[in-house]
Amino acid sequence: MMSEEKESIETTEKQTPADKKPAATKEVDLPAFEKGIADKIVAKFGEKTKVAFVKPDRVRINVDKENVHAVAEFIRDELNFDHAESVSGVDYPQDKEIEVVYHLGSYTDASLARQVLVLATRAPREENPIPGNDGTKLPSLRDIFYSVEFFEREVFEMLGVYFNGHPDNRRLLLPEDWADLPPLRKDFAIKGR
Amino acid sequence: MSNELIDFVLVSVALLGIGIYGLSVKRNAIRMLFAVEIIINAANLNMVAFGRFLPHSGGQTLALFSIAIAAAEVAVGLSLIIVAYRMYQNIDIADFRSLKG
Amino acid sequence: MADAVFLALSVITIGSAIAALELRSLIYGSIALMGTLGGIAGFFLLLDSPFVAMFQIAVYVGSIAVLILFTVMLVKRELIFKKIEDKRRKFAGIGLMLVLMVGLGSVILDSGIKSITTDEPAVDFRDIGADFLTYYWPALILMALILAGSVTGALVLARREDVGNEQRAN
Amino acid sequence: MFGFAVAAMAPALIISRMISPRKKSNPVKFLPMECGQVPSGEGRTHFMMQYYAYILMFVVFDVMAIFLYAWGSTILELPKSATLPIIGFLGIMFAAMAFALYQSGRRNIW
Amino acid sequence: MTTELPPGLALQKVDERIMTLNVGPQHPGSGHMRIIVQIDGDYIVACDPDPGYVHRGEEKMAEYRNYITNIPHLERPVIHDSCNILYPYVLGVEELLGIEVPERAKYIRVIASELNRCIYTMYWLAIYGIFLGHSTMFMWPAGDRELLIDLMEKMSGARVTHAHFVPGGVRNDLPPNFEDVCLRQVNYFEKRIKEYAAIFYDNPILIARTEKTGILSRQDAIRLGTTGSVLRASGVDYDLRKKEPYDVYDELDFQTNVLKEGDSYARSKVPWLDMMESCRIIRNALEKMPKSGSVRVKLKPNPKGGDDSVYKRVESGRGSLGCYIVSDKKPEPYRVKLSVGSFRNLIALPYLLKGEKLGNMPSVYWSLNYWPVEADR
Amino acid sequence: MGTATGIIKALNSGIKHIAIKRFTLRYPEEKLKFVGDGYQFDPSTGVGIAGLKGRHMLFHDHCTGCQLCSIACEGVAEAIAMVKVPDQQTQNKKSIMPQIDYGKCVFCGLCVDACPFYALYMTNDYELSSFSKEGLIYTPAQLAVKPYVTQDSEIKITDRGATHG
Amino acid sequence: MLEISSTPLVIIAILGTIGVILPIISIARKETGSNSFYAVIAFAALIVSIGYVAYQFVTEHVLPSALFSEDVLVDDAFGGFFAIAMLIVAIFTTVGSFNYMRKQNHPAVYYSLILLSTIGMVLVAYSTDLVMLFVAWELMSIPTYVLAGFMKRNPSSNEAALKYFLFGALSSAIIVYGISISYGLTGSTNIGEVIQGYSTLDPSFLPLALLSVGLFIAGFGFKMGLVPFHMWLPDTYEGAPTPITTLLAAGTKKAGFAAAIRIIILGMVALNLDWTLALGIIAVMTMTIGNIAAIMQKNLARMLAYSSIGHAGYILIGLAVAPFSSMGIQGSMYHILNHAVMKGAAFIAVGGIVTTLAVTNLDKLKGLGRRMPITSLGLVISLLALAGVPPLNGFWSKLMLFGGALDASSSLSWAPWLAIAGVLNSALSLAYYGWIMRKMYFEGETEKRVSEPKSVIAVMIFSMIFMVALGVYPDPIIKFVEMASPTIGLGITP
Amino acid sequence: MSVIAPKFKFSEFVKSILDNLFWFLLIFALIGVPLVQIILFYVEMPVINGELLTPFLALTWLADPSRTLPILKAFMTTDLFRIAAFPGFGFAALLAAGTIFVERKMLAKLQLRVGPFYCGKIEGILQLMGDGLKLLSKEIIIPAKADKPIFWAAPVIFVGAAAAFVALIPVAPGWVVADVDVGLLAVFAVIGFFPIITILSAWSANSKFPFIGGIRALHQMVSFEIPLILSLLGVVILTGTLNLSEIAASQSAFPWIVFLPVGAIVFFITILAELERIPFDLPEAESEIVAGWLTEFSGMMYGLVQLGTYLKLYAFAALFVVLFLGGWNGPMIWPPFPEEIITKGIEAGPITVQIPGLPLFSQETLNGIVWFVIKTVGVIFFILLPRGVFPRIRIDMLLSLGWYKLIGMAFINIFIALGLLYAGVLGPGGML
Repeated sequence: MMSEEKESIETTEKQTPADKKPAATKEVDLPAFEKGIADKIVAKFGEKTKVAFVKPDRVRINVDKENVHAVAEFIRDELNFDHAESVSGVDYPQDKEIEVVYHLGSYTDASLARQVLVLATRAPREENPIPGNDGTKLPSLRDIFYSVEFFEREVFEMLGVYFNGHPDNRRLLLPEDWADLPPLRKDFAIKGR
Repeated sequence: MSNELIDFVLVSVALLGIGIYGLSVKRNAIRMLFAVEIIINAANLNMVAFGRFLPHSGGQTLALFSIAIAAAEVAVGLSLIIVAYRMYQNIDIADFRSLKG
Repeated sequence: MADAVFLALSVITIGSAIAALELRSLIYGSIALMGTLGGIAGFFLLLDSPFVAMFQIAVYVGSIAVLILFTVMLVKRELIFKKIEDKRRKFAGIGLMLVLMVGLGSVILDSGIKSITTDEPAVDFRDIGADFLTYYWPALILMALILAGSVTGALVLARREDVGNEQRAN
Repeated sequence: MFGFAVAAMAPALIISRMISPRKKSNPVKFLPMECGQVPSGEGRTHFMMQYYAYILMFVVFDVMAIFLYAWGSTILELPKSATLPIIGFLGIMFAAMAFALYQSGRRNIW
Repeated sequence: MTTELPPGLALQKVDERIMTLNVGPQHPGSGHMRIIVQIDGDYIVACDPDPGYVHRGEEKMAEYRNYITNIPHLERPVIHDSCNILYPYVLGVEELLGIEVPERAKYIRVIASELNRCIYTMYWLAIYGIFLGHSTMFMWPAGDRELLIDLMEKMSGARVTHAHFVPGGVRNDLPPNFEDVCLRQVNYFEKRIKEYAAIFYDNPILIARTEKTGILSRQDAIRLGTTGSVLRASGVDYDLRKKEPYDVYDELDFQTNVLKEGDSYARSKVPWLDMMESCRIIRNALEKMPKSGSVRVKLKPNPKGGDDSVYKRVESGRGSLGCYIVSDKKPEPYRVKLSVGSFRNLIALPYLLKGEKLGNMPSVYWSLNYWPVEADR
Repeated sequence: MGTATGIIKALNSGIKHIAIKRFTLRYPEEKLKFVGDGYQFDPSTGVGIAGLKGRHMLFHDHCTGCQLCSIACEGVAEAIAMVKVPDQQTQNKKSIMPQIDYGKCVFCGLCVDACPFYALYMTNDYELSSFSKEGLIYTPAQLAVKPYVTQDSEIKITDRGATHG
Repeated sequence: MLEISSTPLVIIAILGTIGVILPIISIARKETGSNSFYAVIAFAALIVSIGYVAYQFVTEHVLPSALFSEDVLVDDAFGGFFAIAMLIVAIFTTVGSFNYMRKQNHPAVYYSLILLSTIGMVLVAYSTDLVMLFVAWELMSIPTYVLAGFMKRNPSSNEAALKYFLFGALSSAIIVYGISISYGLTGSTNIGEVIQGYSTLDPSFLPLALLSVGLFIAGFGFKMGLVPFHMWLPDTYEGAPTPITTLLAAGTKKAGFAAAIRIIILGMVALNLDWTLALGIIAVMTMTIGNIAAIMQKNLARMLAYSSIGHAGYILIGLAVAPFSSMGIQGSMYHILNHAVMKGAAFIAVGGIVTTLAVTNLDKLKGLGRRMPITSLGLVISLLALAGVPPLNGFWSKLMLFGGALDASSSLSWAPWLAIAGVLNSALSLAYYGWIMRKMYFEGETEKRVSEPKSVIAVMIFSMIFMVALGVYPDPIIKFVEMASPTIGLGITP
Repeated sequence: MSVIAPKFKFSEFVKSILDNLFWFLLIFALIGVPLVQIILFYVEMPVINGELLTPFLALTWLADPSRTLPILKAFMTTDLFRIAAFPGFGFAALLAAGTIFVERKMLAKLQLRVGPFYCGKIEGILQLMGDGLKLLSKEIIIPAKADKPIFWAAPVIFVGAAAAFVALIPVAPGWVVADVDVGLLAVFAVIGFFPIITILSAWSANSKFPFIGGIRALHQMVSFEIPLILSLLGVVILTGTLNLSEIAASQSAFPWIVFLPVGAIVFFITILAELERIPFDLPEAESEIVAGWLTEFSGMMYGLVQLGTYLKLYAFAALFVVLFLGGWNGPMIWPPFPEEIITKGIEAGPITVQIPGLPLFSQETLNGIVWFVIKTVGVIFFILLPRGVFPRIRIDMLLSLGWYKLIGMAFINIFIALGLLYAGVLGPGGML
């Protein structure tokens, strides 16, 4: 498990178009069921998606932001993932991108109960963010997975990623008069650290 | 009885006068209702006073009827006022202008 | 002549009756109205009719005044304070009141009831109940019909028919 | 009794007012309770509960209930036939009450 | 921010009849949050939960501390359930660092986790009682909870913030004689919570008050992504301890409690049933636990993770608790994200409260098994 | 179950509990008994020894002034500062020892875990409150004192309930 | 002692039962039932009641008029007469509402309230006790407050109801005050004993007695629409739903006259010198102001309201001369019956016009005669009858009224002036009635005929037959009136 | 320097005490003594031993303690004593205070707690006094836009109304403050005041939560008044009187609860609702509307409202006792004493022991009082018990309960009473 893990690490920084597909090269060792899930997506979307890793119970798909909506719809309708466990945003200042990771799970399909499908997408990052009014935008998945509603609000306020089509893009946790940078960006420094 | 009938009747007349004044001057529906209540009370007072001095039980009976009827009347009247308030957002009779006159 | 209790009661009653009509705030007006009603109940007690007095308090103060108070509270706050009204009309009203009071008062003082007192015992309240059920029993039935009709009508009036379309602008 | 109680209890308030601290320093302290927020809107608004009907009903049925006492306290002295009007009275009131309870029970119309 | 408001959640246009109430943050019935409630008479027409009053930026803080020193502050969001909230983090770090945990440590973790679940649930139940105006139901769980707190104190040395789980096992071995004391107190505890039935769960007034209020249908529960007792009360049999067993849960004998109704009553009953199940698990684990052995793998002083990301989840008192850790070969994690059950269940609140009576607000709100501090993180 | 029986059952349960034993701990008079002397850590095996995580106790003769406890605390509470001490130990040439601010300490015990020389233990003394902030800062000399705590109360479970005694 | 089969009790039993049960039926039907169901029940109840009254008349169970009893109610011919008039009005209202209430909510409550109000109106005429009269009076009034405001969406209905309520409450308060004084003076509330009490009144109490008469006149005058107390009337008649206006104009108003005849004319006959003049002056003022104001109106309902005020004046003539001429009070009662039918028919016609064409403005009535022929015919005939055009029944009653006035001239020097004023006013009223007819028949281009509501047609036909037939052959009804009218002797003087 | 209060100085403490003492003495001398004289002058003192008791004589007990007993006896027959002390305010307030203490202790026992423990050494018996002093010394905060006159007056009037209610309760034969002929109606009249006070105080605070609470309180009290009134009709039918003393006296053989259990149950439930006690404490439902109509009250205003509430509780419990449990009727607790013991006390050797109360009251009265208090405490216990056992119910459930079930049951009770009467079981000429 550990050796497999090391090789299947696909750090997001290295993910350039010319990069290899590590999941495809090591498919012999991969868990079959999870591989099947990844394959279904690849078969449907082909080059638009990249399978980042396939581990026991975890499959990660990287999609660019134009296709994330369609992929998510496919995942819900065809693969029976019905809710989002978590939505997390990760800031990559060196790539000038912000990654948004959806962890999707399923309640209805008993065979998928252990599975978490990780759907990652990236939005461009602005140096001087004006949350909501700059280029850091992504399509919202709320119409597909209803449960992302509050998570996307949180990502919006914590990282400044505006979700197009989200009906309620308001602050959630931060105070109403918060005027600083979105706090989970790497350039928002904690005082004294 | 240490009091005389005339005292009660005079108080009752004073209340009647106040009620008439209120009805003729005020244009707020609830205040007009107050005035009506005051007149009814004046009448009740009269009634019970006469009944006491006759003495006869009819006065008290009529007072009871009149109080009960006033309750029914107020229930209806306040419903009307609430309907009016819902419609006009106002309870001032002088501001109701849908009927001329 | 009247005694102190009577005088106090009449001052309370008449004063609060005037206050009920003249106080700027409708809430205070309602409270003053309660004062009037309570004062009348006090008169009833003076007149040895405790049943009517208690009925008056229980029904008038206990329920009618509550209903009035509640309705006043339903009305918007700025409307609780009345508009300044026509001065001429007010004076005319006061004039009418004075004429009425003086006229009626003189009529009454002129008449023969000026010095009626009684030493007979008061009517027992049980006689009222007996009256209700023997002599006045059709009136009692009609009373029930009145109450039935009024509660039916009041509920039908006060309920909302169609929530969406209710707020109709003038 | 009422008067005595008022006379006895009003000093408590006055004494309390006299000996208690009074600091006007913080205006927030005198704001109405709004769970730590600055109050929004009016405290006394046009606020109608869905149960207004019960108050209307109370006004009418309170009268009924106390009318019954005029009968109940004299029933021992009256002939049995005197109960008949009360039965009619109650019958009518029951019918009215049935209708009123039906109307007031429908919460969505109030 | 934006003016566009969603159809389902938007606060309606305020008209004459509607009063806006701030329930919270300083309100006996809100916890550390604010619920903006708009009421029409006695009925709630719209509700907007406003958490964030105890937001402490745990996720941001975690980016500045190494894998070990993250432990004490990551357990702060739910101090009553501090073992459970550390659990996925610890599991994730173990996977990142590639550590295999000793068998005895796994059992100790399970016991501590179940004890913590009961402690949390008792606290939750106490507040549920006081929200319903049942002061006895506040006092009894708050008192009986002491039994388990004492156990946890014996085990870890602290009453609430145990900081007991570390990557590679637990901090210390069980004290001597712990098994006997634990068994005795857990048995008594189980007897106590069974007595709650007469006064609380079978109380006709309580049933009348909470039954058929705030009904969350099975479809909605799945669609809204609710979790934990909320999900199980709506008829979805999904318990991570069964579905994705971590540590030694697959070797233990227990069952999950699923109710069909999806109303407040069912949501309040599932945690109670779960507590009895927890007692069973604890007894079972005490039986099967290796009597001796190592409980902690010795770590390097400042361990560094690989270039990887893991997502681990456990079943906490409030449902699935996921931890997403991104590591970038530094001693500090690059990003830690806690996906907590409270936050996921909060989304159901506006749906459940819409059209409810104001009197149902506390019961429905608290039956969501919501812990404001955890949701804020 | 009918409503009436339910109500009677609830009332009965309530009345029954009036007579049940209560295990309220009358705190200043009674104190709960804990395991051992306090939390300790054995660096050789890497496993702690169970005990209450109360106030620390510093063994001056073991402390080397290595600052590991202070570093461990850095990410947690920043409660430990290294201060000069007058008396010099053989192994502690720098003469610095931890001074703990209990206004900040969260009693996680990571400093104890970090100490490789058995110098820092935790004791079962938890009554640390003071009227001033300064009173909460424990110098190395104060930390060296072993507290005397009487803790004798234990939960007893009987048929009529649980009591402390 | 009241017999259980006496007319008022039977009417209470029938109408009260139906009136109370109707809302219950509506609960049982979840308030989804149609209007017609309840209307038919109410109609049947009213028909049964009127049948019972007629049966009592036919079988001569009815006591002679104005016989006062020891009880609160008396089953006499006077009451029976009014009962028939009121029940006819109630039937008109019910039938007229059949169409009007089609789309409205709560038909059951509507009809139930009509029935309750009818009980009140009938019982006012039957009661021989002031308390009973007051209670019946309130039973008559309170449902009509609700009914006037029944169209909750309609602001004018609500405004009408509110004004009506306030003045109605005032009138009842004043009546209670009057009752209290007369009770205090005579020591009883039974009218029979009141009469005795007044006839043996100490002269020093006379001012108070007059005060009570004045209060009674004011109190009843509010309902009757006499002139100083008429200000609410046009507004209410215009704003209230038209069938309810029928009930108000033709029903409660006449109940006011019944009460006035019972209390003022009969009860206080001992004081007649003092109130006849007052009534005479009020009569002239009422008819004059009513008719003059009616000319200026643009709205049909409002015009009819003022005309109704005018007619109250005519009726009051008979009351004013009642102690001196038996023809006066007979004329009054005759006119009351006639006016109930005429005005009822006119308002029902207006209601039909409102529901079908949604107009009440006079200018928009052009060509109505061709659009709604039967309704217009009925309206025209009733208007002509109201004006007192000879072959119709209105003529005879007015003739009796004016005749009574002339008849009383031997005792009252000013009585002929009443007759003169009445004739002049009738001529005046013919002017505006004629104007309406001209609008309806001689103006406007030909338009298509619209379908008229069947219920309105039924009322129209019935009332046309009534008016024309009794106009041509008035004998039976005059006999009936003579039988029903109380005899107050010319000889009774204080 | 003390550890407990660092700023504390003993000299200042003594100085402040002396200051207070001085002012107290001065004010008492200037105002208090004349006030006492005036009160004594207006209170009509009866004749003792053939001489009229004057204010001067009334004050002689200061000089001659042996005169105390006759003066006390004389004073006890005055109206002021009745109002202020025995059947009236003092007695009721004492019982109310006891109720508060019992409630706290009992609830604590039920909830496996200890309750008040330290204040007063013995099971926290002085806790109440401490709380009272605390409330007295707390700052009274009035919201900025409150309607001040109503807001100030409401607590006082609340206590006054509760006291007026207490005045109607007969404690022992002849011991009642206001012996009204229509006492039961007077009770209804007094009860009718509470909703008004509540809604007015709620309205005057100009805050949302009190307003909602006040409206709820209004609905609740109003809805339960009708079942309350109707449930007592059965008793009135069977006794034919409205006088509370007569009703109590009529139960010398058996209490009415034997024959009218339905009415008693209905009345008990309505008591709970009228008192706003759990499970019907909706007006103060803290988890929904903070503290309901009491939200804005602070300091002694809150204390007064609490006092009024518990006075009301006592009054309702006593009413229940009077109407359904036979009032003061009960078997003699101890055998009748010989006359000399009553007047002179027990001579035990050299010491003479007076039995407290005996010289002042007759033995029947004492017996009645004891029974009355026992019964009242029992009823109070059952009023307090639901607080520990039931959760709060919802306002719509409450209204349905009141309007559907309780009114129905009250009518059933009336018909039971009628049936008993007409079947000849009870009433004049009945079997019992």
